[in-house]
Amino acid sequence: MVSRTVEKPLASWMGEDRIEGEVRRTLTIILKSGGCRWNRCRMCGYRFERYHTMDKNELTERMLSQINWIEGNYRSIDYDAVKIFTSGSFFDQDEVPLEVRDRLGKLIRGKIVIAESRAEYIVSPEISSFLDLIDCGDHEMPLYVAIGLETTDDRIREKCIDKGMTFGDFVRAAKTADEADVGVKSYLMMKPLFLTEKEAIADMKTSIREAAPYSDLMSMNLCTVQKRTDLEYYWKRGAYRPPYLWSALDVLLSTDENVSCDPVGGGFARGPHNCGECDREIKKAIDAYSLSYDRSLLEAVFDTECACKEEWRYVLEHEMPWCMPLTR
Amino acid sequence: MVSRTVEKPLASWMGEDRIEGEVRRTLTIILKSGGCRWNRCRMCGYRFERYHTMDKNELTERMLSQINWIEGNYRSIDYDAVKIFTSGSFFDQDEVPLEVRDRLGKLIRGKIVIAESRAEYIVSPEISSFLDLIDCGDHEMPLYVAIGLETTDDRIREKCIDKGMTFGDFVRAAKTADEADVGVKSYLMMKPLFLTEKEAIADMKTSIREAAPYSDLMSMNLCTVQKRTDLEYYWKRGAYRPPYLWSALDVLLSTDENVSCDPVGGGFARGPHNCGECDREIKKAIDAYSLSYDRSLLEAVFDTECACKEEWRYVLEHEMPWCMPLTR
Amino acid sequence: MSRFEVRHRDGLARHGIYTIGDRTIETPCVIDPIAVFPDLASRPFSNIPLQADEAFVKEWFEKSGEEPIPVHPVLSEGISSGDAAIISCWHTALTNPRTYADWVEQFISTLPPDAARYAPASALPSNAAMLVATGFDLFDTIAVDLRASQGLFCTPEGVYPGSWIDEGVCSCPGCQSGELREHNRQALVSEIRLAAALLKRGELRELLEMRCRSDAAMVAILRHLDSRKAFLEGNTPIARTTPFRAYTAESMNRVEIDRFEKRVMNRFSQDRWDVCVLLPCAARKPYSFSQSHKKFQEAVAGRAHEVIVTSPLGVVPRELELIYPAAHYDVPVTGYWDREEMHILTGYLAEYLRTHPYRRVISHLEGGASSVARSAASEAGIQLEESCIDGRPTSRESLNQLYDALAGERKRSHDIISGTIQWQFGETIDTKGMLIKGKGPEKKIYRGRQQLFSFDPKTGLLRPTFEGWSLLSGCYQVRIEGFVPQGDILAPGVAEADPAIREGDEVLVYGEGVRATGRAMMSADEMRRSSRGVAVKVRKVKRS
Amino acid sequence: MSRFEVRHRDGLARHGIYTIGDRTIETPCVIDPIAVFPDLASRPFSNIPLQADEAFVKEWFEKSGEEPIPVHPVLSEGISSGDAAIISCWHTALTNPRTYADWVEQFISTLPPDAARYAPASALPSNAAMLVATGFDLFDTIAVDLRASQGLFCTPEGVYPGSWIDEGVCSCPGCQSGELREHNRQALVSEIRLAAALLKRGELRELLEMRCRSDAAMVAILRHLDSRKAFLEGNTPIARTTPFRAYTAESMNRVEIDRFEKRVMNRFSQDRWDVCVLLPCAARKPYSFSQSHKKFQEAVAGRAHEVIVTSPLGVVPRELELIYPAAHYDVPVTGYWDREEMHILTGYLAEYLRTHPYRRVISHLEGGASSVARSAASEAGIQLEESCIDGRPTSRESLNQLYDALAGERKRSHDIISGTIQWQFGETIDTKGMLIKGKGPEKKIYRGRQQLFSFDPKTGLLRPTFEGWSLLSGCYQVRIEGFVPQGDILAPGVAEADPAIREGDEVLVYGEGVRATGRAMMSADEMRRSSRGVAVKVRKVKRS
Repeated sequence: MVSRTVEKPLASWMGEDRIEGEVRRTLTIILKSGGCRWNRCRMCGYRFERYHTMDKNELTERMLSQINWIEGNYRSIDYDAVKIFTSGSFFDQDEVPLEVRDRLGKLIRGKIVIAESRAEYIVSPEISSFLDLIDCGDHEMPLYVAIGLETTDDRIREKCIDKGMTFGDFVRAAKTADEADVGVKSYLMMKPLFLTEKEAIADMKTSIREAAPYSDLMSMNLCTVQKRTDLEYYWKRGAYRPPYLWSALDVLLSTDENVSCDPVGGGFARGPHNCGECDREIKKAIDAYSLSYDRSLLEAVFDTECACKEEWRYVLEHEMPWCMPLTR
Repeated sequence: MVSRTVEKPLASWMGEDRIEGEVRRTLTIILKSGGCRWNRCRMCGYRFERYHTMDKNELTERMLSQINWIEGNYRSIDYDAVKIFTSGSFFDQDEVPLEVRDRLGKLIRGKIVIAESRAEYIVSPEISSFLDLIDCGDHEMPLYVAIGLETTDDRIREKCIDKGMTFGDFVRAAKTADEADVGVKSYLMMKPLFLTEKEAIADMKTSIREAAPYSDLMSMNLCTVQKRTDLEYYWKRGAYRPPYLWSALDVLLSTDENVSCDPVGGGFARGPHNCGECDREIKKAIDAYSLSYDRSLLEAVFDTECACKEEWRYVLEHEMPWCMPLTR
Repeated sequence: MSRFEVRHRDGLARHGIYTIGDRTIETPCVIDPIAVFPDLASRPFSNIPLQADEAFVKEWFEKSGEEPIPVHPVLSEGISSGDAAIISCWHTALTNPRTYADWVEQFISTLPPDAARYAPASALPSNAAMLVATGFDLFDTIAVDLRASQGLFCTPEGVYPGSWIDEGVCSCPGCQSGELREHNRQALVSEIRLAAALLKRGELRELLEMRCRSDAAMVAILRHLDSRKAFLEGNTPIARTTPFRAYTAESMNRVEIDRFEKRVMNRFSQDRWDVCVLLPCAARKPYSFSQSHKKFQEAVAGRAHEVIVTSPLGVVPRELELIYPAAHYDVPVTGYWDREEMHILTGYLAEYLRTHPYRRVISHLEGGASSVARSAASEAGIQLEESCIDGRPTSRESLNQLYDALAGERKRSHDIISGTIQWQFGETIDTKGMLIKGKGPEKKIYRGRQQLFSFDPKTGLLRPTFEGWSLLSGCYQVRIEGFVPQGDILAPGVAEADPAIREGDEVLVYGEGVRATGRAMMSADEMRRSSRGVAVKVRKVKRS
Repeated sequence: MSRFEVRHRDGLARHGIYTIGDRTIETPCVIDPIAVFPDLASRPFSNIPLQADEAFVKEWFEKSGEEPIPVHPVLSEGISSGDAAIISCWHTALTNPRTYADWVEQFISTLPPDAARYAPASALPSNAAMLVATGFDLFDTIAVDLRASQGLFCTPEGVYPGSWIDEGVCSCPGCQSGELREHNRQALVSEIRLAAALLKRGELRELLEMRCRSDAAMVAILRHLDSRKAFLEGNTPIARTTPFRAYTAESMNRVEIDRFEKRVMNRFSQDRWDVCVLLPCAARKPYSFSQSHKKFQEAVAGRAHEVIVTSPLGVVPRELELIYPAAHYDVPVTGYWDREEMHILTGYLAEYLRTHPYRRVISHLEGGASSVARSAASEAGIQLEESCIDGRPTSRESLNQLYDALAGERKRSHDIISGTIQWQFGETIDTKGMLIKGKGPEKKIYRGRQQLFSFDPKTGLLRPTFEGWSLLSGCYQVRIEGFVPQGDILAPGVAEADPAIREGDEVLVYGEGVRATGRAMMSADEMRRSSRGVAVKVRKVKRS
């Protein structure tokens, strides 16, 4: 056995999220795990942040060590909710050994928990037993499974993301969760590879509409370019551009659904960006909107003219699958 | 003494000239002489065709040998008139020893003789004695002295030609000739160095008008670029352009005087030329005019449009002393 | 269904007529893509980046039955003659010079030559010459309109702030009315017309060597392309009638030079000459019309093979001085030969001396050319004599030295007929009894009363008569099948063509019971792969 | 009487305001010469060719009391500040590159800098950039009108048949109405405006390197001028804020490069470093912002002096990587270094190694740069170590090799303050205790609480405070006389100026009871010879 070094999660931080109509103090944890079993999504850079070729015992040991670190570093009273990411599926026991899941469940019992998983691991005994572990009756909906639906368009999901999942798979998983009194958080992906800006916007609008019936929470990720991904390969060669922040505003303003959005990397070349002049203000507005769902915050920045808005309008109208991306 | 090689004149040929209203068969002789004593004219390339550093005896010997050659090569009955050039002054004894002059005079006795000389050598005993030598009473005017007046403008003659002579000198010489019953042939030079095309034309028109009263015959030379001259130095560097043939036509058509003109080198880069398309026809017309003084010959070609006539008109209007020559 | 017929070529560039429906478009040209190709409006979710790998392309590439037909670097089949091929997202190719060159070679080698090529969203006034020069025919205003939306002002020199519309740097209708988009479009259209006008004159390369300076990537593209000699050689006319302006460092790498020298090395032989004199070039072309060469020829007096050492061409034997580009090139002269230049020229001369052994080699050179000769002689292991003793090849002293150096050598004359035939056709024929007649530009070659060849005064190449062709052993021939030519030979009529044939080559056409002389209007490869256009411009037809 | 004030300079080129009577002309500009200078209509028989010798000129040259005042290569006195000098027949200068360069040097060195220069009958769209770049201010339409009379169509690329007016290559009002003369004039005016716009950006050189390709003589003029380093150096700004695009072979010869390297050789010293590592350049500037240089710096870990070997600059010590043009240049990258390039760079590096002795020199280079280092080391008689073992300087293996090679060497840091001061002012000061503060682009240098300098983020040069100036021993100073500056220092107020001062240099102004810091707007030579224009843009004034 290797030496018992202290293991830390890949990342963890305190933040705020709007859940069930209230802004909650949230602990976000990104666990280093055995890794996503699918592991093929074109934009996913977490593929490399996993334990490699390790037996189950050792994996368990290391992940428990991460849980210990969390216990030692965050006080339970400081947060109301926990978001768990594993760069894969929290409910895949090959990725997160049962012992680890249970240990974490016990630690965060009484909190609202949002746990990320691919749809195929949302099966009844797994989620129910975890729900039981954490539920102490304080919350109407103590557990949410967070599923990366990305889009409701199977063709886009397959070509542009290579997700290995259909909308049907998602619907089935959502029903499973619903039947187990577990909430569903859907993650949508704004502008994966191979879409024009306009196609990406249309896809998000449709996806929000179609996913809403199966979702208790919805969040839209704005695509960012992570290292060593297919996406980065294309981006470096000028064949991909992250979405405009104007587009994100457009999508969020187009629906009555409450869709949260954290514009990670906003304003940087690898993240969603406009021209660099207006990015900061828009990012701030989206952040604020995600805690309040106050549309006027978005409207205010959307109505502010910036030189680049003309460019964005041009791109919307003239970028075609055969001539894209028009900008960088 | 050097060996008695047979000496030939620099050149000699049979041709036709209009003299005293008739077309005469003319023998032209260019003698190699002691050389022009002035020897500074900027366009003169004959400066190098002379006997160098030779004593008078030898010069006499050689020149007599040339006269012999002429005697042996042309039959007296084949020509009516003789034009003598020495690249200098036939009446300068340093250049053409008296013995040579006398010998030639005897040979061509009875012909009309035109002999080239700078004005300062047109002095009474010299020309009278030569006249006596050749005159056998057949002709009203058996002898003409041909003087390179070039222009009647002293300033132009000095700056542009460096002739070392004034119009006054010419007038004096012409009077001397007149008093000796010797005719005067004036040579004018169309477009020496440093004149715009327009200035050159104006200069010729004035010169014809002003020289006519002192001239029995007038001839206009169109400037050509001879080797190893000042003129060639400037021409090679783009600072000189020979006159347009259009300009020659313009001058000849502008006067009622009968001015002969032999467009030597016409149509070549070093000679008077237009664009290359129309040169041949104009040269032919000028040649024919010089034998007939039939203005309609000139008018016909002057009225023929050629693409380059527009260029010529532009040059006339816009070439200035501070931006010339505009063309090559 | 559409049609495309190429009318003029200049390297990879072409001018042609593209016909679709009742539209006739003279290329190269800016089109409104949706108007010309309505199907382009309805190809949703069809993006395949140029950079995608084969597996992805195989899985996701969508064929189209409508024009324009999409192609991809890993999938350029499926295009027929007359189609318009759309090279999607070509604008993303411009930033990677090496792959740009790869892809251009790929597309031009595999697409039917008589398919039009549409580069969407790519053309700017500053890169249009490059796009045209690399074989594209159809363009759009997307890139310039985008710049207008970004407030940018496009010129052939680059992209500048939109405020330039008020600087008076342009007087197009857009600038007059202050409309940026209109200016940008106008600038693009004008530039493409300029490229078209120059390609028709055979001067597109010269434009390219200017225009590529707006972008380091374009300079690199030019250099990468120039290194693909075999590819370019097949697509470059054998001769042009216009000057060959070698005014930049990149001019040294033009394939015309490489081809000229390769033929000097591999095709040309020095006949029975065993004494060689290396002479400097002259500004005047052909060299022998210059004052200096008249002096050299007087001093040599036919007692040595005259070989000119020159930049950028390298080695020009006297027999070949009329041939393109030897009689056509022009270079800036400062007296300085740079080291890259000297290295390339040394390579040519050393190779020449290796492939053309002489008993004596005399260098009558100075300066850079003299250094080149010394290095080349040493590379080739040859003893070099030198006759230019004062650094001035035309000085009396040097000319005397040259004259004396050749004392006792036998007089001969340069066999320009044999040399030209070797260079042009790669064959050696017996020229005994042949005479060159005619003093003007139209020289003809006779044996007895029979005319065998005439010189094309503009290119220096020979035009064989049928009798001339009979002296050559079957090279540069085009076989036609199934018809008797009434006029020019069209590409579909060509059954077979000597692969050596390039645009501009003299060729002999033969078919059942008929022969014809003429000039190739396209390369053998293009004849083989084209279904439209004139393949051979026929001069004379003979039924047999 | 007229007035001329230069507003912007770019090398020999200027943008200025010429005022005569009630006319105000922004130069460079096309004028109607007779309208602006009526006296020109009445100077009969006054032609003196440019090529005339001194004796002739002395005898026949006619002075003029009216503008423009004629000048001649052998007689360029007699011009006062504010005059317009007419360089008669300048159009005949364009065909002889060497004398063109001679005369340009002659005129620019002798005419008052604040006299306008009129080049009559010379300007075409294709040579206007060259005329502007060689210091001419006033032009006319004579040459283009002449071309129109000849039926020729002028463009910036050359002169073409008049039929091009129908080819759509231009959309100016002249082309729209089919008037050739109007087109030619418009094309000229546009080109001059373009040259003016680019000279204001400091990008005229890049235009020139494109435009000279229309004529072999212009290429030769550029090369001849580039060889006159001392003349050009005095007339070239010390820095620009725009990119330095080295996209042609001629870029290698730009005087900015020569000056940068001369200062590296003669002014810069490597401090106490005795181990040197030669590193490759990076596309990103400054180099240390690039991924590769981050890796190099990690491997070197402060144990060697980092010196970058790059084309076209040659040698860039790490301390100077921010200075123009080190942080500004861009080149086409193909991986091929040509032999002329390598020769020039080898010369620079060998000279550097001779003037900057190290105990160890380690080459962490590959390809052309590596060859340069080997040749330079051998020229300088230096033992070269090599740490790039696999041809990839950023490979793990090579970086490890480099890391290991420096085992045991002492850590130091690069003294960017001292290096920059040496390069900029040619002096070495004690920088002990100085600290660079500020993370953004506006870095400042303090000693204790006292600010001594700030970096100009756009040029990499230092701006001294009064305290900073007090550390320098009197260099780069401008003495004024007879007044107390209220704003900027005008040229007539300058009594004395350090001859080393170039446009853009930081200078200390001093006079009776007053000192000021500022930036030179013209060279010392121009300050001395000018009567108009801002000599120093003042930043701070201090009465004492």
